[in-house]
Parts: sequence; structure tokens; C-alpha cells
Amino acid sequence: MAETFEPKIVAFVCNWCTYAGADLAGTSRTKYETNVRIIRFPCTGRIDFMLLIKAFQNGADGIIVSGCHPNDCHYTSGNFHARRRWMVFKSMLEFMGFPTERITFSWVSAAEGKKWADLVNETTDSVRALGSFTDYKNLDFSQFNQMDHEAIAR
Amino acid sequence: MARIGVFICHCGENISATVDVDKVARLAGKLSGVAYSVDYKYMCSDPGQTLIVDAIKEHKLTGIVVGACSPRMHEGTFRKAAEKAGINPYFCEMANIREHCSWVHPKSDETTRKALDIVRTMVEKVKNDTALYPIKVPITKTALVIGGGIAGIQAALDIANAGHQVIMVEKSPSIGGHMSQLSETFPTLDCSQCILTPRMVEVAQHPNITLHTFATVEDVSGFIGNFDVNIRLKAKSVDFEKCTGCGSCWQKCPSKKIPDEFNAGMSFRTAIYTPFPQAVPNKPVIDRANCTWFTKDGKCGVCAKICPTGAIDYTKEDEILNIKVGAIVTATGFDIKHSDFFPEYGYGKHPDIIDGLQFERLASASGPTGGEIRRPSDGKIPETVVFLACAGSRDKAKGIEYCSKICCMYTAKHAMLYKHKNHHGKAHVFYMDIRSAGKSYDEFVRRAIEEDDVNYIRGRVSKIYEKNGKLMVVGVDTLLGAKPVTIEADLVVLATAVVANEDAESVAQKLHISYDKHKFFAEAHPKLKPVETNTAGITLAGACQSAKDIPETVAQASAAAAKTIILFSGNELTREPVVAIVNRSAAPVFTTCTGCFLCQEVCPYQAIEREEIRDRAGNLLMNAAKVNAGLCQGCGTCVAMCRNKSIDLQGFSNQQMLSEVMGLLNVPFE
Amino acid sequence: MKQLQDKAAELLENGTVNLLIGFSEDLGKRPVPCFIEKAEEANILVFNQECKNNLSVYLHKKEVKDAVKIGLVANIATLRSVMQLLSENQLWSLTLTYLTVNTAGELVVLSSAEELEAYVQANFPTCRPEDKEMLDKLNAMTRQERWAFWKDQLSECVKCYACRAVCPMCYCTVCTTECNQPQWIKTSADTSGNFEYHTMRAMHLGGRCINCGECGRICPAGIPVHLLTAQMNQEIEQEFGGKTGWSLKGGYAMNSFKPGDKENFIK
Amino acid sequence: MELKLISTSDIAVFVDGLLKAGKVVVAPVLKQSGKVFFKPVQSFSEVATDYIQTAFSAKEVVFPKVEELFTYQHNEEGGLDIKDQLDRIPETVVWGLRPCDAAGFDYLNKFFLQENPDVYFKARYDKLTLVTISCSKCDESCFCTSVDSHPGDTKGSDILLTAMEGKYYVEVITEKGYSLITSNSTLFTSTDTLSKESFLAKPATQFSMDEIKDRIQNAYASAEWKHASMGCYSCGACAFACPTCTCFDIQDEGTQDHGRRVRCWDACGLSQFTKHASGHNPRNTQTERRRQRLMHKFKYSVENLGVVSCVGCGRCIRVCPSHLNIFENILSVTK
Amino acid sequence: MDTNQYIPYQVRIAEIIEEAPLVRTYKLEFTDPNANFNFKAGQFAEYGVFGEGESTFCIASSPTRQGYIECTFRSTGRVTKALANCEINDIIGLRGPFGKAFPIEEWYGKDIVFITGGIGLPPLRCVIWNVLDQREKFGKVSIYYGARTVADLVYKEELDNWKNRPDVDLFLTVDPGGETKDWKDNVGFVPTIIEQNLPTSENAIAIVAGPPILIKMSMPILAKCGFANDKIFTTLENRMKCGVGKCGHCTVGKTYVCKDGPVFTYEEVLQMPQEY
Repeated sequence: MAETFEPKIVAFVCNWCTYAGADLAGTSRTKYETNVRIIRFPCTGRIDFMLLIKAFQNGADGIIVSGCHPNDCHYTSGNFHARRRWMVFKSMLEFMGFPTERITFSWVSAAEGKKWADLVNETTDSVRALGSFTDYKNLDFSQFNQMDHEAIAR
Repeated sequence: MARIGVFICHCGENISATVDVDKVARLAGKLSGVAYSVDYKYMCSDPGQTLIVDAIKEHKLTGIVVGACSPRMHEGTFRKAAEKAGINPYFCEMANIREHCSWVHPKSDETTRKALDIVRTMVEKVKNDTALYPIKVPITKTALVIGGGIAGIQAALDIANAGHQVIMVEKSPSIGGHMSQLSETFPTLDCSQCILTPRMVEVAQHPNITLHTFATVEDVSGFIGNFDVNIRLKAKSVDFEKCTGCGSCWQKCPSKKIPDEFNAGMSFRTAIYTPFPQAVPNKPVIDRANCTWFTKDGKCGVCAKICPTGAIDYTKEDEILNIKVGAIVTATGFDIKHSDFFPEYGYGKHPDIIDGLQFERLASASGPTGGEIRRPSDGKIPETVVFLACAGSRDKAKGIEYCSKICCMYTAKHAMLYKHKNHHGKAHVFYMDIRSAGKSYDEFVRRAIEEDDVNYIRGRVSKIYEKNGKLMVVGVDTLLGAKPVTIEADLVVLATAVVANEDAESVAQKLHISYDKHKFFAEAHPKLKPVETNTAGITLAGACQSAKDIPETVAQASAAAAKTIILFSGNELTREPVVAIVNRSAAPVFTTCTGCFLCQEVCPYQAIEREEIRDRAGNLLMNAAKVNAGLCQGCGTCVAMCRNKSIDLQGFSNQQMLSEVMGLLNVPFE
Repeated sequence: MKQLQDKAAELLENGTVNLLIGFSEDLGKRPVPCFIEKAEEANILVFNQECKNNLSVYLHKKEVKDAVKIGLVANIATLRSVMQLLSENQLWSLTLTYLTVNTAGELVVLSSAEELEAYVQANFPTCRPEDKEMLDKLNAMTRQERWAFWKDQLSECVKCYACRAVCPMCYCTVCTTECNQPQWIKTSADTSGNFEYHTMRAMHLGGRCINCGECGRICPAGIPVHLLTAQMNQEIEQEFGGKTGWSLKGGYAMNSFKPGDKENFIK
Repeated sequence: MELKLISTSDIAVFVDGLLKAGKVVVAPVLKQSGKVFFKPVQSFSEVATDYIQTAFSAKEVVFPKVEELFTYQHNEEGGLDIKDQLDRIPETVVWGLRPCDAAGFDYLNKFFLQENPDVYFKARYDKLTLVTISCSKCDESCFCTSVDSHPGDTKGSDILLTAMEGKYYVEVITEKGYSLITSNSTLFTSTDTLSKESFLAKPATQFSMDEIKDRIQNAYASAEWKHASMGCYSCGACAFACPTCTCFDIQDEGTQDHGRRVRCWDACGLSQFTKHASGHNPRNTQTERRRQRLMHKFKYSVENLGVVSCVGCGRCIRVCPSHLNIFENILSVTK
Repeated sequence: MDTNQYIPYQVRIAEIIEEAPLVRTYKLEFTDPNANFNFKAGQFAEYGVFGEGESTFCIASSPTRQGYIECTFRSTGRVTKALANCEINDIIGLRGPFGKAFPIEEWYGKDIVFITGGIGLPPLRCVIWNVLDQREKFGKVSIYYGARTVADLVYKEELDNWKNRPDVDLFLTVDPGGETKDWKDNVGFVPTIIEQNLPTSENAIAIVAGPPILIKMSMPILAKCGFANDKIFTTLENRMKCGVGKCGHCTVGKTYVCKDGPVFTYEEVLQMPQEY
């Protein structure tokens, strides 16, 4: 990769609004940063918080979670439930000292191709500024394996 | 591992201009599980699809990933192709490398790398795809129409004429609804009953329609195609089999001082009554609340004595009728605010301040005054009549922000009717805006103003009070420099706001459909599903959804009928298999569901049911959730809710979504 | 004490309960859970401030379920968890009688869910002061300090799942940690695996946990895991209202919503 | 056996010397939770001195809670490159474990190496030296004297230190131990045999193995098991804290392309331990599971390896959420 | 240094046979030509899909057939499902051989009675071929095999083969209701079929494998025929992880099924706690 750090950002989006919004950004040729990879869900209500953890654990530097604006949910209430879940999840991560600024929540409707592009750019910039997410990676040895590594280092 | 085929589309130049499609195809070919990988100019073209079909057959592919445009564009196309090649269509996934990649990024290695990432992600998903088959739900081809107004009538006739059974439930003793109360109808001024009653009769006589008047819906269970409804048949106290409708009973009935609903309370009816002469069915019922037999236990009994056929039966009780229907048309109609709603206009204490419906009755040939417009207080013909549009509507202070839509038109109609009957009389109309969109609507209003010189004053009326026999209507004329005007009127007609029925909320709850804060029933989608509700199989017709005029109502009713007929067009309903399922396995496990049922609340479609799991001896072993595939729409909110992953969403399963994340982030080798 | 023992004996005698779960003392005079099937054994029962175990956990145990009619000598936390369990449609196969000692020190016998609800609501416990103190302490820290704190704590976790085992709300027959299709949680007890596990557990218990604090008390590595759920409950109560284990009707904050819920964190 | 003395003040010098020599020193460290854990230390100053028993045993040094068996990586030829980590294991000294723990190592040694030798254990064990410190204190959970051991037992240790005022009495038991002190021999002075008794703790003796050995034979059928395990929450705390519990699980972490295979601690008390994929569970109730654990400690391991696999450290009693007491149980089922 | 028993051989799937619903047989070839994998009839192995884990089942081919091994499995859990998703030429992991074998040498000159049902045949198939490949060394060979339905019978061609061999008595059956129109063999549960065609016990060995219920029902009948408990062999299948008597999953009392078994005489089984 280039000498400047390029973050890996995963976007968890709902099929009906944000995914379509991203499609719109495409059809209207709105250019934005290449760092984001989209994973499509039927609804924000479907997004399991474990997936976010897994994403970070497997090397994501930032995450975008986005779906329909309140009241626009294709399934009427999925995003409302999601909203509560995220609110609680976020505060819990904060309590554990997790850098929640690496997660961006947003509502992007099917008509907001521009907003999607802006969202991606802003998120990319902010995560790029935060640098690579190492907190989890550094955890990844039990103390005695850790010890082995120190030994090898010597 | 699976044998997956990857097909990278150039989309002409659309993708290949910025993405190195050849490289993507080449590297994708190296991914574990990928048995074949190729790029082509137009995958969606016939040769492109043939290429896919052949490749699947030749390389015995178990699944395919098409790297092209958005799945929202061509997923269907390629799934068909996959099916054509003999694999389950749900083993086809789209990698969106156009909208989400080539179109939004410049030509660069990065863009190509991203395209490959997207493809790899979908490859991982396909590896975890499972064969899915459309869900079939049997359908009872009988429709329930709730409400016998013009909306219900129209819907019922349309469905019945399409050859399906219809059961109509109407809470009052006769069908016809508000339309039967109207005198003439705008913009053509043809007589309302003249056009309505033939329809009413048609309903009564239609071989496919079963009519239950004086009946209400008790409760509704089940789901699309398979509703189970209990209907309360209120005791009519008259045996319709025997009754000939001769009418001698109500002629003789002693209790004659009951305000007549049909005439908006401006005349009286008897305790045993038919609402109006053209009522359908034209047979009387006893209003037990006002009948001496019931109020003064067993006294009177006149009607029974004189009835020539002995049809009167005081002992009748309410009956509950259970019916099975496949679809429900909700056409429960509306109500209006009455003059007592307006403190500034004297709480409706003054008899000569009336609402629109009352005016309709005054103007109606079948009304209490035989069609002569006489004011209620003293029966004099009013010299000056003031009409107030927007009485209550578009008024935050009164909690009704919305426009009642029909008032502008019927006010113009009323003024016109008055002028036609009293040429020398004066008609004034206070209005905020004239909303006369609609075919030849504005012409109609202009006619009222220009030909029948109705005096339109733009402004609101702040108060009305009585002064030596006159009604002093105090308002402002905002066009002539906002100066106050006071008009001495003999009769004031309030075009009061259209509101939902007072029982709307309970009806909605019985049907499990949602409603807005004004208790109007909510459509599934404001634009694209204006007729459906959130509960599959239940549609809306007429003013129970929002204020509507007759043509709109009829149109929506026919639309609702059409939806129902479409549903009935097959013997079973076929649905996308993207639905949630609760795992089941053999004894001793049965399921990992713990039966906490916390998922039930999150389901917007009441699709999660309880199942009792028993052993051979019939002992209850456990309770477990079960998803009704007929109701589930596949949002997956319950899946994310389920703590121990007992519910999963077909097509977006935990395995699939996690594999996508893993596949995306774990780059094998470059 | 005598009162309690006599009542227990009586209940066993007249067959109101087949099995009574309470506390007795071990050699070290520590109160330990005990299981009594015979009236004459009731005299070993004790009940005091040291009886901390949340005995409602045993109601999920096969050997206990088999007894069907069960008496529970319970502290308020235990009763509160029973409330929560009932609201989650558990314990349906059991007939329960509860014995407890109120603040005035008198024996209270509750023989129906309604009585239980009334008693629990009348004596509803507040967040334990020691927890509150720790929470404030942690919340006052910087993000990095908190991370360091939990990293150090969770590095000691060996995934013995004692926290899960003593939790009345962890009644799933197959826990997410044991789901292996897909494998959500690493089986490894390395620190990241431990973060996963405890995050998951906290998320699943937020809005359900009844703050008995057992998981923290018994952790062999001394990790204050109970703080995670305590924090979440606090959060949830503030934002969405509702108390866990308060009503038989339930009212789980995470499966309901209000259109006006807080969303200032959403762009 | 060599007998030496070292003055208390020189202990720090000795340990820091080991560190300087590039050895990894794992020693008891007091953490903010108030519990003492075995941790790699950088200097003697970190080492806790005043403790009865560590929260967990030192077995993690030879049997880590997570042992990476190997990593695998798909190669372009379609096969996999598989690498184990055996060569990475450093010279390690465990400092300040108790005689019961050392005895635990003695058992682990038999278990892992007698039949089908376990290469991971061996690799770690070969590079390991155990410096044990006799117990001067004990609590009501200690019962080493009931299982053929005592607070000054040398079983399993390479070196046993016994604190006597101002100095430590050093028993050098093995070659490993010897080479350890020769690395810093100036600190040690030779001595004759001294009596440790007066400096050792006196844990209560709950029973003697001799009486148990016979009575345990028929214990399987005892009705007491149900009662003895009723309180068991079926967690793995006792097994994970135990110096001689060796059950483990093998899991893959990663994708089909690349990742690692690890073995991590498992416990026969966990309900899933014996469960078949079909859902059939040979030991379906906690009664059966706890019986298996206790019978293994006191009967099966004797039959299989000739030793009792309980060393009386009492950890299982201390950590048990419901204070189940192993020697109470053993007594009740052998009545 | 001792060999690392946790490092798997890499084997390539050379052939796939769909035996029955969810049941597959794989023919596996070693990628490393000089891998010395010498097994005996009755031993098992750990078959692994990388990233998913390992699963335990017997080696279904006979040691008398060299150069490859075969295994037959039903996909139930995570690993077996992943295995079932494999295609020809995929590489999987293999550890083993593990466990004790059938003491076939001790059976020379004796009659052999095989009793099995459903997916219990694979562990015996290995022995059956082992015996048939040196047919002259043994007396009468009879096989009692049944499955729930005709579809659930595994090794269909081989069953035909055995049926047509004069030197093998094959008693084939399906549970009542499991038969098809053109089913010519017995209908009824295996024990019933044994009752109808009692084997002679003298100088004979019985080998029973299959679902617990089958074993439970067959034992009394064999006893009635006069088979001594130490003349009846069976193979236990407990959950296993390591295969070398360390992980503890398979323990039944003091016995590690993986290293002390999986082959036991009925007498030995009776000595154990009933925890399998």
C-alpha cells in the first residue's frame, strides 16, 4: 500500500436505503475514497453486534453502520430497534475503553447518494487520522505465548 | 470445498474503464473453492448468460458469483440463469463492482483491489449459501369486507364479480354509509342516493356476497390467506326470515322520540326502525337501548302484537359467527367533528349552527324538511347563510393539522344548493384556501362564485354569537386589508373536520394493523403501497385511511379489490424464501431455542408464534418460538435479537454474514 | 432462624414442596447452598447477610427441575431474578414457594407469582453502593485508562464460565460461546477471546441482568465482570426507563423502542 | 541431593541474576484484584512474598490455557503449509510455587509423558526449572497432608526453599536445580540437614489415602454423589484452577485458507464436555460429571498411572462458587 | 524427539461416493508419498477440515488394501458438514491411526458373525473385507445388517457382492415401513432377523456395532445362542478430540476409549460405568 496509512473500513448497510443510496452515488458517478467495503443486510435490525467485533478483530480499522432514516424502514421498525442496540453497544464499548470513534453510525436514504459519498470520505479521513487499529491485535496472545515472543525477541 | 464460478462483467466500458477486470478474474480464479473464473463484455446479454449456463454445466459449478452491477439491478436475471443451468437460484450472488466500485473510483490498483475484495467477499458468501425454495401458503378464496359504505360496496362488488366469495360486515342496520346521507354530489350535482342505492341492492342480491348488517368484527387471528375471524351478530330482535318489511311495527312503535342518526339528529325515529326508506336490507331492527320492552322490562311489546308474521323475537341474543377468509378489506369509513367541538362557535348550543352532514340532510329530498332548506330552530327559510370552511381542519390548536380535503368542495356545493333553492338568499363562505384540485372541481367552485354569486371571504371566523335573533358571525377579510367583517346570519354551516371513527383504534388492534396519531389506518408504504397495510392480506379502502371524496374512495376500493383478486388468482401464495427460521433438530435436542419469546415483540409482522414441543406421551417438554413463513418479511431483526442464535435468516444467515466479514478482511495471498 | 426451619419443615411435610433450596453452613461456617428433601433435615437451614448465592440459578438444573414443587429460601436479589425469569417465560414447569426474611427480620412466605411481584416491588433493591463507586471510578477514567484496566483484568480470564454458570439469566441450553456454526466466540481464553466473550455476555444481559453481582463475586480470577452489566443496566434505565425484574409483564428495553429514542450519536 | 543455605537478602540477587542470564522467570505477582497470579516478571521487586496460595496453579507454564499447536496457510499448490511453534520455547524458571503445585507437576509429567508422549508438554517441561518454597502458612482449604504430601514436600521440585529466620534452607533435588544454583553459586553456602518441621504450616488432615484407597473402590455406586454435586453450578473453575487437571479442547481459529489450531483448557464438569453432535450426552447430569472428576482424581488416575491426581492445594474449594468441598465429598461418598 | 501427534497428514480426496442421505464415503490418498500410515482393522482417525476442526470416525477400508484409506461419515455437526462440502481433489487433514484394533489373528479358524445397523456398518466393513480378503483363514462368515429404510443402507454394491458370494451369509433387512416396492429382502428389526436365523456360537466370534438400541437388543439373543461375553466384540464411539488419551473427552470411567478402545469385548464394556 501507499506510504500514507490507508485504513480498512467495513460498512454494514441495509438493502433498502443505504445500499440503494450507495448505488445512487454510483449511477451519478459521485467519486469517493476507495477504502470502504460494503456488506449488505436486509435491514439494520439484522446487524448483529458480534459482526462488528469480528470485523475489528479481523483487522478492520473503522466501521460504518448505516440504514434508513427513522420512519423510513422498509420493515417499519427495524432501524428503531437497531438504534437502541447501537446506543447501548456503543456506550458499553466506551465503558470497556474501546475507541468508539472508529464506528460511525448514520442514516443514509436511497436518495442520499451525495451524503453516502461524504460519509465515506469523512469516515476515511477521521480513521486515517486515528491510524491503524491495533488495540485488538495487541491483545492476541495469551500471557505465556506472549512470553514466548518476548523470548524470541531477545 | 465448493466449486464456484466467478463471472466478471466489463459492462461495456463501465467497469473495465477503471477496474482491471482481467486481473480480477485471474486472481479470483486462485481463491480456494473457485473452480472457474472468467471475464466478459456484457454478462447480462444473452451470450453472457449462455456463457454462465454453459460454464455451470461444463465445470459442474455448485455456485456462482457475478461481478457486475448492483444486485438490485440484475440479481433476478442471473439467478434465473443459474436455475436454467440446473442449480438452485440462491447459489447465485452478485458482487457489485460497478455502482460500488468502478463508477465511484478512478482507474487505479486500489480500485481493482477493491473489486477483487468485493468478489472475494461474495465468494465466501456463496460457499455458505444453501438451497432455498419458494414458500407456498394455501389461500382461502373468500374475502372479508369490513364496512358497508361506498368503499366497502365497491370493493365487495369488484371481488364478487371476479368470482370470489365475499362476506360483508356492517355495524349499522343498513349498508350505504355516509354517502346515503348526502343530497347531491359534487361536481355534477347528481343525486347521491340515485347512484348509490342500485349498488346497495346489487350487493344484497349478489350470489357471491354474504351480507351481515348490525354486526361487528370481534377478533381476527391467522395470517394472509388464512385469517380466522369471529363476527358478532348483534341481536336484531327481528327474525329476518319471517319479516316482510311491511313496516307496520315501526309505524305503531310508541317510543318515537329517538334522535335519528340518519338525519344527523334533526328528526326522530322509533325504537324499532329501519334507518331510511331505501335501507338494505329493508327490514327493521330493535334499538334495545331505547325500546321500552328492554328498558322497562317487558312492558309494551306492541310491535310483537301487531306483526303479521310474528317476526319479532325479544329473546334473541348476540351470536358469534366464525369465518375463515383469505383477505380482508378494511373500509370502516370516517366520522366528522360536530359543532359541539367549537367553543368559539358556542359549543353547538345554538340549533342554527349546524355541520355539513346536517346541511346535507336539510338539502336532501328524503330529509326531514323534504329538501327545503329550513333552519332547525324555527323552521324558517334562512335569508342569509354563512358557510365556514376548515372548521377544525388545518388547526394545530385543535390538534388537527391535516386538511379534511372534501370541505372546500362540499361547501361550494352547499352554497350552490342553497342558492338554487333560494335565489334571493345570501350565501357567504369563509375560507383559508380553496383546494379544488380534481377533475372539473375548480370549475365547479368558480361556478358557485361567478354564476351563483356566492360571496367568498378569505379569512377565519373568530366567533359567532346571537344578537336579537340573528347569528353574528365575526371574522376578517384578509384580502381587503384584513379588516374585520361581521355578518348577520340566519344559519351557519360548519364544514367540520373529517376524523377517524371513535372505534378506529380498537379495530386496528383487532386487525393488527398500524394507525397514525389521528387514528387513521396506516398504509404499508405512503407511495408504493398505499392500499396495503403492514399486515399482509389486509388492505384499506376509503376514508378509514384518510379523508377522501367519493371518486377517490371508489378508486381505492377497486384497488383494494384488485389486490385481493391478485392474491386469490392462485391456489397458494408463493413467497420469497428469505425468511427467518427457528432451528429444529431430532430428540433429545429438538431446538436450541429457550422459549424466552423476547423475539416476539420485535417482529413487526407478528410472524413469531409459540410451539409446544411434547414427547410421545404428550408431556410438554419445552416451549419454542416458531416463525410463520407466511407472515415473515425477512427483516432479520429477531435474528440479531436472539441470544443463542436459534433464529436464523435464510439468505442472510449468520454463517453467511460472518463468512463475508471474514472473507473480506482475511486476504489469503496476493 | 427457628421460624424458617419450622416453616420449611412444614412445607416439606405437607407436600407443598418436594425440594427446598436454601443455605446451610459448611465446616468453615460459611453459608453454602443446601438441598433439602426431608422435613427432619430442615434444621440445618440458616439465613443471614452472608447468604449471597443467587439460588434461582439452580431452578435451571435438571436434578432440581425433576422435583417440580420447589421451595426457595431467597434473598431479594434472588427473588428479583425469579421475577425476570418468569417474565421471560422460564420456570413454567415448576411450582414455586418462596421463603425470605424481610428488613424487619420477619419470615415472609410467598406462594404465588403475584405475591412475589408485590413483595419484590415493595422491597426493590437499589444499585449496590460498592458497584456504584466502581462504576463512577471507571467512568471518570480516560478511555485509555479504562482499556488498560479491562485488558489487565480480562487477561486473567480462563473462560471457566463460572460467571455464566452462576447467572440466573444465562439459562440458554446452548450458549453463544458453544454455537459453532458459525463459531462466534473464540474458544481460546486469550485476551481478545475473553474480550469477545465478555462483550457478548454483557450485551446479552444488558436490560435483563438483575444486578445480583454474583458473576463478579465468584470469579476465580477476581474480574469484576458484573460491572459491565451494571453499567449497561444503568445506561438502559436512564435512556429507556424500566427496571429489570420489576414486573411479571417484563418490559425488556432492547426489544422495544420509542420513535423519539436518543440518536445524537447517529450522523 | 545437595543442601545449601541462602540469606533472605540474597534471594533478590539470585532471581535477578536468572533474569539477566536470559531466563524467563515466572513468579507470584499480586494484582489489584487482591489475588496472586503466576506471571513472567522483569525483576524480583515484582514478586509477591506473602501469600498462602496463588489463584491458579503454575501448570500454565507447561500446559498453557491456550497452546498454539500449529499455524496453517493455504499455498498456491492447493496444499497447506503447517508450522508448529515448538522451537520458540524459552528457558523458564518458575519461582515460589508451593510443594502441592510441584507435586502437581510430578503428576503432569507422568500423565503427559508416560504413554503417547506429548511433544508440547515435553518441549516446555524440558526447559523448565521449578523453585518451590515450603508453606509457612495454610488455610482451612489446604489438605495436602491428606493426600500423601506435606508443606515441605520435595516431590516434583527441582529446588525446595524453606524460610528459616534470616535465611532460606535450600534443598537441591535435581540436576536442573543444581545447574540453576551453580549459575550463581557464590550466594549459596553448604549445610547439613536441618529440620524444617518448626517452620512449616500444619494443615488439618482430613483423611489418609490408605483408608480412602480401598473404600473408593465401591464409591461409584454411592447414593451420596447426587447430594455431593447438587450445589455444583457446572462451571470449570475447579478444573481450571487445579494443578493436575489436564482436559483440553482442540479448536481451529481462522478461515479455511489460513489460521491456527489451538488446544485450550476444557473441563469434564462442563455440560457440553461429553456431548455428541447428535445431542446424546453420556454424562448428562452434573451428578455424573462431578463423580467422574472426583473418581478420576482418587481412583482412576491411581489405576492408570499409580498416583492420586489430587495434591490437596485446596484451590477447587477456594474458587467454587457454591463452596463445594472436595474432601467433604470424598469422605461422604466413601462412608 | 517424539513425533508430534497433532500435526496432521495431508490427504487428497480421490473419490466420493454418495452412500445414503447425508452419508458419504471418501477415498483418501496421501499427498506425501512416503507417509507411513499403517493401520489395523478397527482403528480410527481424526479427519480435519482446516478452519473448522476435526471429527472422529473409523477407517472403513481394509488394511489388506494398501495405498489409500476410505472413510464413511454422516454429516451432523460442524466438521462433518464442512467435510461433506468437500469436492474431489480437496486436501483435508488426517491424524492417526489411533486406538486398539480387532484381534483378527486370534480369530483364525473361527466362525465370524457380524451384527450391525445403519451407519454402524462402516467400522465393520473394514473387518469384513479384512476377513474376506483372507477368506480361507476363517470359518463361516455371516453378516446381519439393517437400516431404517432402503435408502439408508450404505455400501449398496458391496452388499450385492456379499449377497452373491457363496461363502458369505448376508441377512439384509430394513425396518418395517422402510421397504420399497422392489425390496426382496427381510423387513423387520435386526434383532428379529437374528432370532429367525440364529448363528451358532461354538468356535464363533460375534462383532456388534451400531446404534446403542441395536447393541442392547442383540446382546440377550447372542447370550441365548451361547456367545460368551468375551467372544462378543463391539466398538464404542464417544466424543474425541486428541485421539491419544490426553484430552479426556472420551473417558468412560478410567477408560480412554480412544487409546484403550474403541474395540472392546462385551465383557470389558460391562466392567465400565454405563457412560457412553
